[in-house]
Amino acid sequence: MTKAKTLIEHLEQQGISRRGFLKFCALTTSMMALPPSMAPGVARALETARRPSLIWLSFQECTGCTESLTRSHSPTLENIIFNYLSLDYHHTLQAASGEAAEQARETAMKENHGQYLVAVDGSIPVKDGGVYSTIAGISNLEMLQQTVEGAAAVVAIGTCAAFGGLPRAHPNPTGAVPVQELVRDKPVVNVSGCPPIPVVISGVLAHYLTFGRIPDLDDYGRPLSFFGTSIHDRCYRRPYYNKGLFAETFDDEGARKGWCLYKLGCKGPTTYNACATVKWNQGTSFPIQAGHGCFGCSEPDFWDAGGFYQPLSAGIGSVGGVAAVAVAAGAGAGIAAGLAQQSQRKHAQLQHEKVTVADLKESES
Amino acid sequence: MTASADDDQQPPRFNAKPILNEIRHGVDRLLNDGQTTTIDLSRLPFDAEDERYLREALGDGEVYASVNALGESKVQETGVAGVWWVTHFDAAGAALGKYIEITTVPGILKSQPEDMLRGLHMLNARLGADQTITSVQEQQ
Amino acid sequence: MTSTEWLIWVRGPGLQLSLGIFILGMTYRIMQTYFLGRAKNLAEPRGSQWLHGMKTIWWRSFFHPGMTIRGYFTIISGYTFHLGFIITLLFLDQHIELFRSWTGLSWPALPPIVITITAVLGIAALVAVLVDRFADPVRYLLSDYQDYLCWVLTVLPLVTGLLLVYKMWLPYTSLLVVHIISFEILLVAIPFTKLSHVFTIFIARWYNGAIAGYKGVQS
Amino acid sequence: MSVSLERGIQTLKEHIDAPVASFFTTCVHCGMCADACLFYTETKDPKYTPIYKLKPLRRLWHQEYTFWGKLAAKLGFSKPLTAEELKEWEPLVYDSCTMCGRCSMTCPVGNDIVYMIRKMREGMVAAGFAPEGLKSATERAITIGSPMGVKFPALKNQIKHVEADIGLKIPVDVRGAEYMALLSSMEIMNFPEYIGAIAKIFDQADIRWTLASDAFEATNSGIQIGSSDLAAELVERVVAAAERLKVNYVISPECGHAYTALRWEGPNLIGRPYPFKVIHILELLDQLRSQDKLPVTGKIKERLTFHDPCQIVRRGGVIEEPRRLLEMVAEDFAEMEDHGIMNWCCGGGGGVSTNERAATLKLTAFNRKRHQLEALGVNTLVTVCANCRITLEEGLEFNNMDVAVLGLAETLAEHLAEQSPAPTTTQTH
Repeated sequence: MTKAKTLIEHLEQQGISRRGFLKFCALTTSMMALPPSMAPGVARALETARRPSLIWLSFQECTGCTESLTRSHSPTLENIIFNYLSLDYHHTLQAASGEAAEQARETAMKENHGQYLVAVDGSIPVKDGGVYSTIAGISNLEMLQQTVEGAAAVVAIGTCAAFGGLPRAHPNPTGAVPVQELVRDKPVVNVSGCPPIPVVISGVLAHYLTFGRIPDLDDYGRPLSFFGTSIHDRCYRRPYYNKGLFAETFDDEGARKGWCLYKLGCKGPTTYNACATVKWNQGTSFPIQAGHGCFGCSEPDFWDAGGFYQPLSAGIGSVGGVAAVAVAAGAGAGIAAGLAQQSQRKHAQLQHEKVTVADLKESES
Repeated sequence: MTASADDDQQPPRFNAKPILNEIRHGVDRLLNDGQTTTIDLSRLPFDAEDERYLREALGDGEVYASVNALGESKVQETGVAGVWWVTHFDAAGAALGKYIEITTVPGILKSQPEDMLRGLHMLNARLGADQTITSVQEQQ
Repeated sequence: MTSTEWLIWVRGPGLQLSLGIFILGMTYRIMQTYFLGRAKNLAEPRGSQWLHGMKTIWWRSFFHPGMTIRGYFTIISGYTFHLGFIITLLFLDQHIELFRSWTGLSWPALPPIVITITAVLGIAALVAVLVDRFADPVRYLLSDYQDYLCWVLTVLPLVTGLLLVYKMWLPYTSLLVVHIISFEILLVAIPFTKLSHVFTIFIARWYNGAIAGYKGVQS
Repeated sequence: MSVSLERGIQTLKEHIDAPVASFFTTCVHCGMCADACLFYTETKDPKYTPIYKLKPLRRLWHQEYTFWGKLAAKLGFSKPLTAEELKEWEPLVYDSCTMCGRCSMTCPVGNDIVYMIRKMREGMVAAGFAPEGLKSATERAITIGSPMGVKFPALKNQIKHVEADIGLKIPVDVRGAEYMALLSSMEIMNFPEYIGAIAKIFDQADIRWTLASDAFEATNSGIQIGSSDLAAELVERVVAAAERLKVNYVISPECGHAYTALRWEGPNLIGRPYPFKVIHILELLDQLRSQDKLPVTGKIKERLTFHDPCQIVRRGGVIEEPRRLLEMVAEDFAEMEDHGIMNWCCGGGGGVSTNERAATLKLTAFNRKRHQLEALGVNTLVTVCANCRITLEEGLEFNNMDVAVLGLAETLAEHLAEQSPAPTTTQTH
């Protein structure tokens, strides 16, 4: 079987009917979070879409993002997308290992120079010359720079790649940085989440595949179509929030009634992601529906943003020590200043020169 | 999980009703302008409770069809003629997408020219080469 | 800095810093005032300083005989603002969570719609007193930059809080940062401006009552 | 050292204490004190807002006693107090403030404004900014013994007249008397009836009392001008006389600020508690009333009202005594709307009546009392302060109002029921 040049060919080779293609287009449109009326346009674009090469780099990561993708529906739409993309390097998924693996990467880079996509999961340690993570003797930093050089665009998959994630959490011993801090001259799409929703990953890839460019992004470089609204705005428990009905513990009456989880630390209001609509596990549920607040995993620095079970409005860290020091210092300084001023007053009184009738006469005009 | 329905503190379903209203307008557009509408339910905060409400409101219609392309697709006309539930499944039977289509016949049910052509080729091959029919489409 | 980084800062070090300055400044101010001291009164007293001082702290909170329109306006707008501000501050769930994170104490909240009303009333009263500060020749003469500065510092947390609840103007995270910062600036400003009256009013009223009470007069 | 800005500032610093600091810290510039001040209500001029009269003192406090104020002053962001500023404020501090203390009663944050005016005047005197009238009155008080220049021979002369009038001897310099009475020169010159009145009442009640030839003057111009040094000198004279005559009580007369000076400021001015008690004549008369030693006969039929002298009532604490006494002789006693501790000043207290420059303003301020009297529609006004009385009479005359002003003690004396046998005959004069 010759390597399919377009998606249509690829689907035909797999014996998928035109009906199947239309279904695929409808679902892809849905996956890209575009309105259903755009499905015909998507179909037209996909008829002529080229088959891009994808190089997947895994750096300081836990493989959770790949897990998220591979553990999703099977055989899935995502799979079709991935089958269609020529996944030329992914050291977890590819059969080749060692030198052969690295060779595959270099070959893909050469053959598709300027046209291939790079997906990155994991952050990049840059401290001490990037010694904290290497693949085949090449530091992550160097491999990223090499690989990105001839790329058309970079997709940072997962919060580690997008914002630094767990490795970058305080105190960040490896000097981990996200992709966007290292790649300035190529378009970078951040698909954040720990892990990201699989359909969002494939949606972004589908968008590139369909339209040949990256989707519209928010201030954090995330595709607006998935990260445009907060969890809170789309949460089915939002009416309880508006009414001020909150679960106080995980097993109280409010929790059983499905009230808002704000007080249990839900970060929904400050978290932008598609969990509340797309949901997880084939649209079964998402954390809030399962009775647990949102962690805010798709936001920068979510590990350092206070306790997971601390409400958003609570302070981070204790204030007791600060308050005690402030009271002591304030009292000490205040008493000292007050007493000093009192003694100044008394001193002035001792120095006081009596007002006499002569003084009155003197000032008479 | 979702609260029980008899809970008096339960806020009104906030998605099912607007969707029902959208469907009403869609039917009106179809009747007057022949314009079709598709509502993608997977892009809305839409849960089982909403779906139950919507199914109850729309009822079941006369047509039920199952399509086997890239996994199964179920097409079910609702009690409101012209309003269809279209659900796409993958090969393992997991729902991939759920739509409400407001149209006379959902597109997925129509036979596609490309597929017909493939069928024609198959028939040509079976009946011998003496009188091969070449479709107009192919000539173009 | 991203808005999340800002949020972490204002909820963490920012809050600690502003609370620290507030407590330090206020303790300093109260202690300094108290230890400045006053001369012992050698005249034979006719009444108790303590008792009358405490009574004045209480009674000065109400209307007094012979009050004029200015007085009624001041008291009504003053109460509307102060109650609006305090109820909004103390009885919104989110705020109670803040106090709980500080002290471990919590108390029942009021429904968000009630808090919306108190916040709007608070803002309305502030607008009214600002207009009056310009319109009334007495207040206009007395006012200095601090009066206007304090007005801005006081209205900001209320306005940003309302915007936050109704999700207007800025994305939630940025607005939450602005809201918390506005509160922190207010905290820092209290000890060093006339806003310190939140505490020193008790000292001032007590002295007033004590001075008059010594002579047997309930002021 | 002569009077100067430096000396004024130094003096103000001596007087900035914890209450002053707490008051300035707490002021929110609400302006409610304006409505408590008759100089504002009768002129509607915002500069007469009580707290505004303290602006220079507030500046000094801010620059010297607050962290940021000190810093700003050091960095040159706020200019120091100038002599011009104090001079500009002189009329506000003296002409438009009777130290009545009504503002101190209404301030919602509890500022005792008049407490601070009193302190501000200390600095004004030391800086040389006090009204001429007050300065010359104080000079006379110190050098002659009375602000009106009344010397003992003049009093002796009046005593002779009174003695002839009432047929009783007025005791002078009686050692070991229980009470030493003081007078105000205004009483000596304008209302000598007072002397006769108390003589009659005391005689009937068997009170052993005396006047002191070297300390008969109760008024204290030092308090009005705001100089503790001069005020102390005047108080010392009274204390010396009381100690010399070994009396148990010194009676403060029907004079407002004399009571403040003697009763409340005196011990603090001289720096030691008195070996005697100061009692106001009204307190003493009320004691006699409660002991049935003040029998009266007949009542005034006419509707009358009572003018509360600020220093005796609001700033003095003698509130119910004059009312109980007045009820004895008045059939139709009606209170003005704002009375007692919320009364309105006559407009002449705190040295304003001695300050010729303030004469016009004083008459304008009197309108407040005029409205009060007109609202009540009375033709008789009783009061217990000679200075109030003079101010009221001036104001009434200026406004062509037909209202008689009476002193309470003399009114009581007029209604005194003759008791026989009078036990007073045993008293040696």
